[in-house]
Amino acid sequence: EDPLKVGFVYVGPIGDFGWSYEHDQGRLAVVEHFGDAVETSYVESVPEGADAERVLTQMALSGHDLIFTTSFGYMDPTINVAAKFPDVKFEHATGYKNADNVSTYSARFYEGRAVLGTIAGHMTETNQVGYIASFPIPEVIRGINSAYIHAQKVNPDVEFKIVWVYTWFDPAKEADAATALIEQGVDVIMQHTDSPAAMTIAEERGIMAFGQASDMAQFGPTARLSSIIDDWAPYYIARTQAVIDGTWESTSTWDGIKEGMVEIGEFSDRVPAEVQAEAQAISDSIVSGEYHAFTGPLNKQDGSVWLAEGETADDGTLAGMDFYVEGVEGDIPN
Amino acid sequence: MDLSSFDPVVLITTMMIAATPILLAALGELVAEKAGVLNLGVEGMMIFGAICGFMIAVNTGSPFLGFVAAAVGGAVLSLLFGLLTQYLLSNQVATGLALTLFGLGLSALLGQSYAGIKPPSTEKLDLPVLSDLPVVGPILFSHDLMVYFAIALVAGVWAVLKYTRAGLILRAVGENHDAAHALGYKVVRIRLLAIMFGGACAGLGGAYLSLVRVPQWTEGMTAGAGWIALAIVVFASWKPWRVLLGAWLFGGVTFLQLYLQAAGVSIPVEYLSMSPYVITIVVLVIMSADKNKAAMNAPASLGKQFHATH
Amino acid sequence: MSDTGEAPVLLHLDGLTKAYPGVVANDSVSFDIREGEVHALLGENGAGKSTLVKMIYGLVKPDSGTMTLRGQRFEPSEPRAARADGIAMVFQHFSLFDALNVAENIALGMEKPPKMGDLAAKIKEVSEEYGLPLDPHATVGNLSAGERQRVEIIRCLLQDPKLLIMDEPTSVLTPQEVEILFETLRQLSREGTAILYISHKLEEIRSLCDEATVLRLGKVVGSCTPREKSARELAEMMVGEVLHVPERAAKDAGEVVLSVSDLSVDSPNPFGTSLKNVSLEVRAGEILGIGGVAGNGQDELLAAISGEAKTDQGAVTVHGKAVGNLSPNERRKLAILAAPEERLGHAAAPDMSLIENALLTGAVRKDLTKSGFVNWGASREFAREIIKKFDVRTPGSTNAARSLSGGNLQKFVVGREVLQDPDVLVVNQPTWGVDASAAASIRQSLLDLAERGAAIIVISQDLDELMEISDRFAALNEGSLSDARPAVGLTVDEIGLMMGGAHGMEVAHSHPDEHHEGATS
Amino acid sequence: MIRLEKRATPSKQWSLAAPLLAVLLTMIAGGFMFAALGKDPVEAIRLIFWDPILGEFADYFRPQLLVKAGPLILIAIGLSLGFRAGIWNIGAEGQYIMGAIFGAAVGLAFYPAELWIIFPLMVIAGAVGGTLWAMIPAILKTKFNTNEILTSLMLVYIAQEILKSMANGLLKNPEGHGFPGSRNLAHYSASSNPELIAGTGMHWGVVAAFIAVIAAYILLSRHILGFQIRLTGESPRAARFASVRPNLLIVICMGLSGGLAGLAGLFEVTGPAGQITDKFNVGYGFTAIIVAFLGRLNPIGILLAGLLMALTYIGGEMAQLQLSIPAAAIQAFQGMLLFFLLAMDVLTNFRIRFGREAA
Ligand SMILES: Nc1ncnc2c1ncn2[C@@H]1O[C@H](COP(=O)(O)OP(=O)(O)OP(=O)(O)O)[C@@H](O)[C@H]1O
Ligand SMILES: Nc1ncnc2c1ncn2[C@@H]1O[C@H](COP(=O)(O)OP(=O)(O)OP(=O)(O)O)[C@@H](O)[C@H]1O
Ligand SMILES: [Mg+2]
Ligand SMILES: [Mg+2]
Repeated sequence: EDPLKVGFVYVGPIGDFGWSYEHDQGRLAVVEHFGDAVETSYVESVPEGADAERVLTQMALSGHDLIFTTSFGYMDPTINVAAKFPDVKFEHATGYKNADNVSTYSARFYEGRAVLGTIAGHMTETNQVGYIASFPIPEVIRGINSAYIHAQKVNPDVEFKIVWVYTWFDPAKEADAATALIEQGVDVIMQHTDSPAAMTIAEERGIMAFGQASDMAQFGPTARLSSIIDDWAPYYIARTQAVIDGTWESTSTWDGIKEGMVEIGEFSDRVPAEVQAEAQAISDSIVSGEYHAFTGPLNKQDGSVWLAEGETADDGTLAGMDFYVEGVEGDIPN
Repeated sequence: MDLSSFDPVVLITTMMIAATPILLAALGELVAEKAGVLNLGVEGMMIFGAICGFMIAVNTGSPFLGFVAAAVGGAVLSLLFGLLTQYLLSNQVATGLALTLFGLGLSALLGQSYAGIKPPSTEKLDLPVLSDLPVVGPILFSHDLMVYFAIALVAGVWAVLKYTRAGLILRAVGENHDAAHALGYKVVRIRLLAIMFGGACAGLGGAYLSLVRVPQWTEGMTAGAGWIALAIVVFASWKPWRVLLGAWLFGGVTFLQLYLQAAGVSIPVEYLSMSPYVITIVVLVIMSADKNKAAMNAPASLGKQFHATH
Repeated sequence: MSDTGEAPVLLHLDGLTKAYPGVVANDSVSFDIREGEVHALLGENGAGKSTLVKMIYGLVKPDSGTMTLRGQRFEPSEPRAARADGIAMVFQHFSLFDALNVAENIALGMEKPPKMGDLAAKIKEVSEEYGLPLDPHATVGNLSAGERQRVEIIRCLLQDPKLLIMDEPTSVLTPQEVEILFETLRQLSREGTAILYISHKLEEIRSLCDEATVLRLGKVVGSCTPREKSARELAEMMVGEVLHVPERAAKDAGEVVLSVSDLSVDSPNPFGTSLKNVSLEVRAGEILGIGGVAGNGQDELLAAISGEAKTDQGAVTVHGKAVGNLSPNERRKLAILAAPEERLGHAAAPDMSLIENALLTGAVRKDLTKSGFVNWGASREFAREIIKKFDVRTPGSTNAARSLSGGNLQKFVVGREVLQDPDVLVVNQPTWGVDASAAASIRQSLLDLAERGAAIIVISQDLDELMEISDRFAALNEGSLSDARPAVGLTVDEIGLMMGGAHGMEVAHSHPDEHHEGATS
Repeated sequence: MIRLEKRATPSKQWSLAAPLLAVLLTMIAGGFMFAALGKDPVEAIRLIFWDPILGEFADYFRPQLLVKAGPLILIAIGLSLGFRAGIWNIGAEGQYIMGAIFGAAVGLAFYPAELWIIFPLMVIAGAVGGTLWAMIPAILKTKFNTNEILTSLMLVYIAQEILKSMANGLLKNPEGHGFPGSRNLAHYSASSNPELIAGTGMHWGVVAAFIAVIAAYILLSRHILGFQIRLTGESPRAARFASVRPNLLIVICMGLSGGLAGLAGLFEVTGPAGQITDKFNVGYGFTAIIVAFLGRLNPIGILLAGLLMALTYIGGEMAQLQLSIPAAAIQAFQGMLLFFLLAMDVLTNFRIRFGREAA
């Protein structure tokens, strides 16, 4: 019997050691898990838009049964091509448009940010946490809010200093951003960009930081407190299995720590045991479903009420989040 | 906004580090352009240097050998450009662009198994008393050696161009290759050497990114630094010390916009991000508005093909 | 001048041959140059003179043949080797670097230059000793053509050459400057330096040289003692046939066609000369000759009349109409045409075909375009007409301009303008670097044009030429134009003074000579 | 020794044979590279050069070649006019972006009106956007003599920042769940650049590219402006003598190249791409520079070079997909192709002689 053909389309090179790299790790896990039963292929550095549509068509034409399109910008091309190949299953990452043969999936990184924010709130001595942000999109804003809420919960005096670098990956710029933040007095840096440059600077300047996208332990042996890692392998294996079993259906998946899509890196020894325990407790309660990272009472930045006591945010609002919560300073660009 | 925390010392030290890769690359390009060669492949040579340096440093454990390898790698790649433009008389603009494309591809290919590795760290100067001095210490005595090397190279290039016979011949070749040829100078050979020097410097600049600044290997990590280096050469009107100034200015402005953000100044970020480019244009305009001066500084044979007819 | 008869042979050339694709530039050339001798090398354009001296200087390797320098086999592999053996050369086309200063330029031409400071002092000393003063720190781009020539010469002199090669050195000098140069050369010759001298100016050769070797089509066709021959005889040796001297009929000047009044233009080029209050008038049927050393505003004057440089509207009038603000094509419409000095790159585009080069200035008057679209057929016809009427030797009208020899391209450029039937024609250096017979035919065509009633300005550095064809003469000096005087009866000294004398050179050697008459005959 | 001798006129035969030879050499050198990567070189070369044109799914890929080549050709044609005149606009990428932004802004301003005039207005706005952006270096050059290579390049980065700002702000889709990116113009018929022949993906941009090729060909070979452009590039002084106004020519050439780049951006954003996003531009403006040179700045050459480039992209994707050849290897392969094409050009203008070298 022919192996199942599974295709992956990446927006960057698999050597970016960030977003596309992690997706490719997921692909490799599929290869390992299924062996000869599947045949995977990928095309890297595919620009969003027309080129993506062509590559997807190419994959569909050449007999792929399941195709993962791993960037938000592939949303419309995926929908377009899927309409032409009803027998091929498509999986689009981070989007919101589904079809009979198009599923969407995304990770609740904000759950991980809640854990890291808790650690940051405890660890900062200057009460200044730096945040290197990439683009003002809901995912990044969610991360900032979640981290802030939880840091502030354990340390009411905490302040976040946010620098928008408008790039996912530009080591020099990220390093400069880290330096600028340190000079403004932050002693913990969180980042939503992919290079380890900030971690390196943190190590050099003797402050603390969290790994992002990969663990980054080797870049900040003393600076690193923990990390937040994307792990697509469980999902990719499950969806491939579903196609093999004939049980695949169009779904919208938004998985978090529980399903293993968001992984919290090991806590470093530098984090005191009781802080580790508290962070672990948050993680556990999120996994068990007892706790939601956005639980009221929460106000928006302008002071208006967002969530009442005990109320939790609905996924729709979270998916399109375009505001800071109360206490975060500065404006979201635009 | 909190200007009380504004610290010029930090600005200067960061600027010096941020400027080093583009400074090295721009200095190399300056020498090539002084010899009359316009090599738009700086970005490609930088990234190739970045991976060569990274591979060797990782495999030998010696950042020094890494930098040597980066220089050699950059020079070898530039030799390709040199052979095409000097012997096969291909168009310099197109060949330079092709070199960038090729360098990006080749480096990514070579670097496939090097992602996510931490290179051996490059030592910093740490002089017992001097490095701890206030203001002067961080600015003058606490960088890694490449920062000093780059500045020394500026001085070296300046002195060689201005005071030595080699420099005089190089300038002569860039000024009027036919006359230089008539006097018996080997125009093509001299240009090849200048191109290779340019390549070596670009390679060093790239390795500074992958070994010191980031430090890590990732595809496309130069992120446009090579283009900035090209702009700085013109900005500096082909003068080594002004290249230093230009690199610092660019590094400074880039850093300043992040610094202001961190300080909570609310200026639209995307306009801040474009400010280095806007400022570069403004300075270019100011520099070039004085027609006579601009014309006299540009090497007269820049970008022209030389073909000895006898 | 020493008696060279018994002087030992310095350089012996034996059977030197050098072929380029399609031409044998030197064919078995043999002759001797003796120590202290001033040896002329004569020949029409393309005869192989430059090729020969490049071989001696190590720039070109002979295909066969040998050279012997003071009894030793001499095979310079590069100019450096030649220089080391005491050979120095002043190039036909300057080999100078505009952006560098005088001392740097000179250092580049020396094997082991002393330190810059010492060199500067030495330059000052030697240049003054020979009456060719130079400021070692001046930027060469800012120097006049005469001064640039001095840089080349001093560069050679500083090396104590045994053999000094000069390839057409005088085309950019005033008569007084020529005289100073000659005195320098004579002094060198007395000191034992041999000089190999190339020039198309036969009177110069007659006054300076002890021996002459004549080349034609790469072969040595004769040698002589130039003083014993007339210029005409020398020319006929070179060409191998009887020379036609242009003829002109006496005629009356007509009404004023072109008038320039109080014209001042800033040069667009940092190394150029600005025009200062230039005024002139040219009548129908008249040729106004404008002399002067290159770089004194000739290009700028031509540009102001052709329309390349805009001026005050009233500064230039033609038939009473102010045209100062019109573009070149608008002026062409009014029959104001020009032929600039630089053939390749100004008057013609090197890599374009002759057809395209015909279109370049002919579009307006020859109706070669219709509502912006080019009529290539008509352009080809025009190109062919020029080629035919002006005897341009080329395989065809589709050949690129750069593939033509200098003289032939010059004929094409002048022909292109003459055939457009101008009322006003300005030509700059119409016969620059062109051999005697081609020059004669170009001059004749200008005379014929004047005959038909055109007003013509001929700008030239060749005084003999100007005396031969112009009705009136004026000189440009540092952007100012002298009053025009009737050409007939002007003496060389008068002309020299109009041209600005010796340009501040002290005349170190002073015995005015009686040679160098006005015209060739 | 080998030595080069300039031909009196470029060789016609070699100008055709040289590119073929270059492609052949690239196949050989590239084959070695693929073999070194452990991939079947014959298979790889076949996938890159053969399959998109004549392989199993060629019906789909042939029109895709045109779609991919369209913007490259359109931009390269504009650039070639400037390059011929010695005007170095290397900022077409920025002009492409600005064309897309201007055009899209007009379309979005009318949303959701359904008027036939909207698309034509967008086309005009796209051309205007690109032209205006190109006017900045043009005017700086004519007024202040500022090097246009650098200003046009810097303006690319500025345009990219503006694009990010637009995608995240002014032009953001209000119904886009907060994600950056505008409404999809292709989904809204008044502003869409439709597929002209069903199933091919070919849109007005492809038509515009062909028109541009023909117009440029006529301009350069028949029109006096084309002659003036060529003349200025070859010999600026002769051009002034021929009554060309250099500053005007700079403005015209920059304007034309900017306008065509803007049009390319507009056709992409309304058609294949559909929307303004922060990653809308993918380097067409830079690749087009190479296309222009590969085509020897000749319209027909550019057409062929654009198609060849498109072939290496599409074929390269095939090779990635079928043989897992990394994208980097494809990029290096393209670099090789360019090197060989540039190197072989020497045969057109020079004759190679074997024999003694002149000193
Ligand atoms: N570098 C070159 N490459 C190819 N051909 C050349 C080159 N230089 C000169 N020629 C050819 O040699 C021939 C003579 O050129 P040259 O300019 O020396 O002419 P010339 O003999 O001096 O003629 P004229 O007397 O008309 O000036 C021309 O046909 C020209 O095409
Ligand atoms: N590099 C070259 N390639 C091809 N042909 C050449 C080259 N140099 C010279 N020639 C040809 O060799 C012949 C001799 O040229 P040469 O320059 O020696 O003439 P010349 O006597 O100095 O002429 P002129 O009086 O014009 O200076 C000419 O026909 C010329 O075209
Ligand atoms: Mg000649
Ligand atoms: Mg000569």
